[in-house]
Amino acid sequence: MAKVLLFGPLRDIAGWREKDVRANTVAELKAALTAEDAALGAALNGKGVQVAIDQRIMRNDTGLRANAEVAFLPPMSGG
Amino acid sequence: MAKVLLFGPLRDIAGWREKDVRANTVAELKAALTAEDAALGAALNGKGVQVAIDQRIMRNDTGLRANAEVAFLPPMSGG
Amino acid sequence: MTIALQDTPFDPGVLLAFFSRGRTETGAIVTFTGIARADGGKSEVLELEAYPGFTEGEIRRIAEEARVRFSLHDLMVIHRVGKIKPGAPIVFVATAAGHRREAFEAADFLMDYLKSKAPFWKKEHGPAGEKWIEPTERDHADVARWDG
Amino acid sequence: MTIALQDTPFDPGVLLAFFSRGRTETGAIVTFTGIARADGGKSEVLELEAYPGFTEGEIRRIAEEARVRFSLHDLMVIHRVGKIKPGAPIVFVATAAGHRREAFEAADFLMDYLKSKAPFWKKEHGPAGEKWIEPTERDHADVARWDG
Repeated sequence: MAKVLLFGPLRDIAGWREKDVRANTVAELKAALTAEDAALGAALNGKGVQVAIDQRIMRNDTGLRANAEVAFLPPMSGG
Repeated sequence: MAKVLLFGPLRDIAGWREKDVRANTVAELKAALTAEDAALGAALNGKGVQVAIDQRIMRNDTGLRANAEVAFLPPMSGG
Repeated sequence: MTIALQDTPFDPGVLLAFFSRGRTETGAIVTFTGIARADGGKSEVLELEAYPGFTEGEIRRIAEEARVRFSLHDLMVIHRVGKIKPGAPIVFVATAAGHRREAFEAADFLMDYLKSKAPFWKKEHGPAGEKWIEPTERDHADVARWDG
Repeated sequence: MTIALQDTPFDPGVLLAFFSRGRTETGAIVTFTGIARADGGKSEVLELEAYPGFTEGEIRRIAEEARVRFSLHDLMVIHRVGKIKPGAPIVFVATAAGHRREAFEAADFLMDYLKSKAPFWKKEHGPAGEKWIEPTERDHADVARWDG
């Protein structure tokens, strides 16, 4: 089980901010979310969306430990 | 009569800060001060010493009104 | 080094008083305060979202880079999150260095990062609804000055 | 626009609190505080002499130039004169502008002027006696950046 966090516009598209999802890799996790909500699935694969696992940006899908925190970060706007 | 003001190192050379001197032009004023104190006279003609009359820097000797304030400003150090 | 997000208003004067107190070995302190312009009452409420922990961590990483690059004695970054009223301060950066050039450049560098690349998501709430904001072209040009 | 010389210590935090209060139409405030470094107790007492009236007038002239050049909303220059203890603030500059680049550049410009060309005469009082100080090469190079 991974804890998924959405930020910025992704949160508005999904209508939620945080959700537990059963997945062993980021790819599995995205597939599960896309099955539920195709618009969210498209947005997660949108330009500039980064993935942080346990608060670290990951370029590759390294697999998820149990209870990993997976955050989808759309392009950051600065403060 | 002009009110003469000395600043920075000039004050230390002269041993005074303010003095009334009888003069109609800056040249006359410098001559009078040089007659009293040759070291001060040399310092007043030193490199970078500017003359302000009534708080305005003057490049030329314009002559002095009665009770003019004549300040000798050695190179400024900044704050 | 102080890096903090906060969801309540702050007074930049109080922060500078705190940052400068007893700092007798520093020659130069520069501060930057960014304010949400009120635009004569026409301005919209700004909402800043951060990723708690991650956002401070990323800011701390850049702050550490600035500390080394500009030989800083100390620095502080305080950033508002949540809904920010027009006219309220959004960000406060302070840098302390031996000489003024380093203090100025470090504050400038930190602000360019914070305004264009820091992990915040920014939304404007107005009468016409809500709108997510991206960095401006000028923000991108500013931050590019520090590369290479 | 506030330009003042003062012969007693000041707290930069109080000045920033004063300068920033109610400033809801300004996007950016930059401050610079210059401190007489204590150098671990080895530092000497600094004495700054000004020409009252003339010195403020010259600073005001440059401040007015900065106001126009950098489209400032407001600015403040507070400068100590007289004997200044090691560790005490010497100068405080604050600039308010619509955007951060103008606020930074104006504060930088004003400080370069104040440190190298402003009408002050500076003396160090130490155990070995007194010494008049002139601007450093770096000060001259800094101020030359703004020409042409």
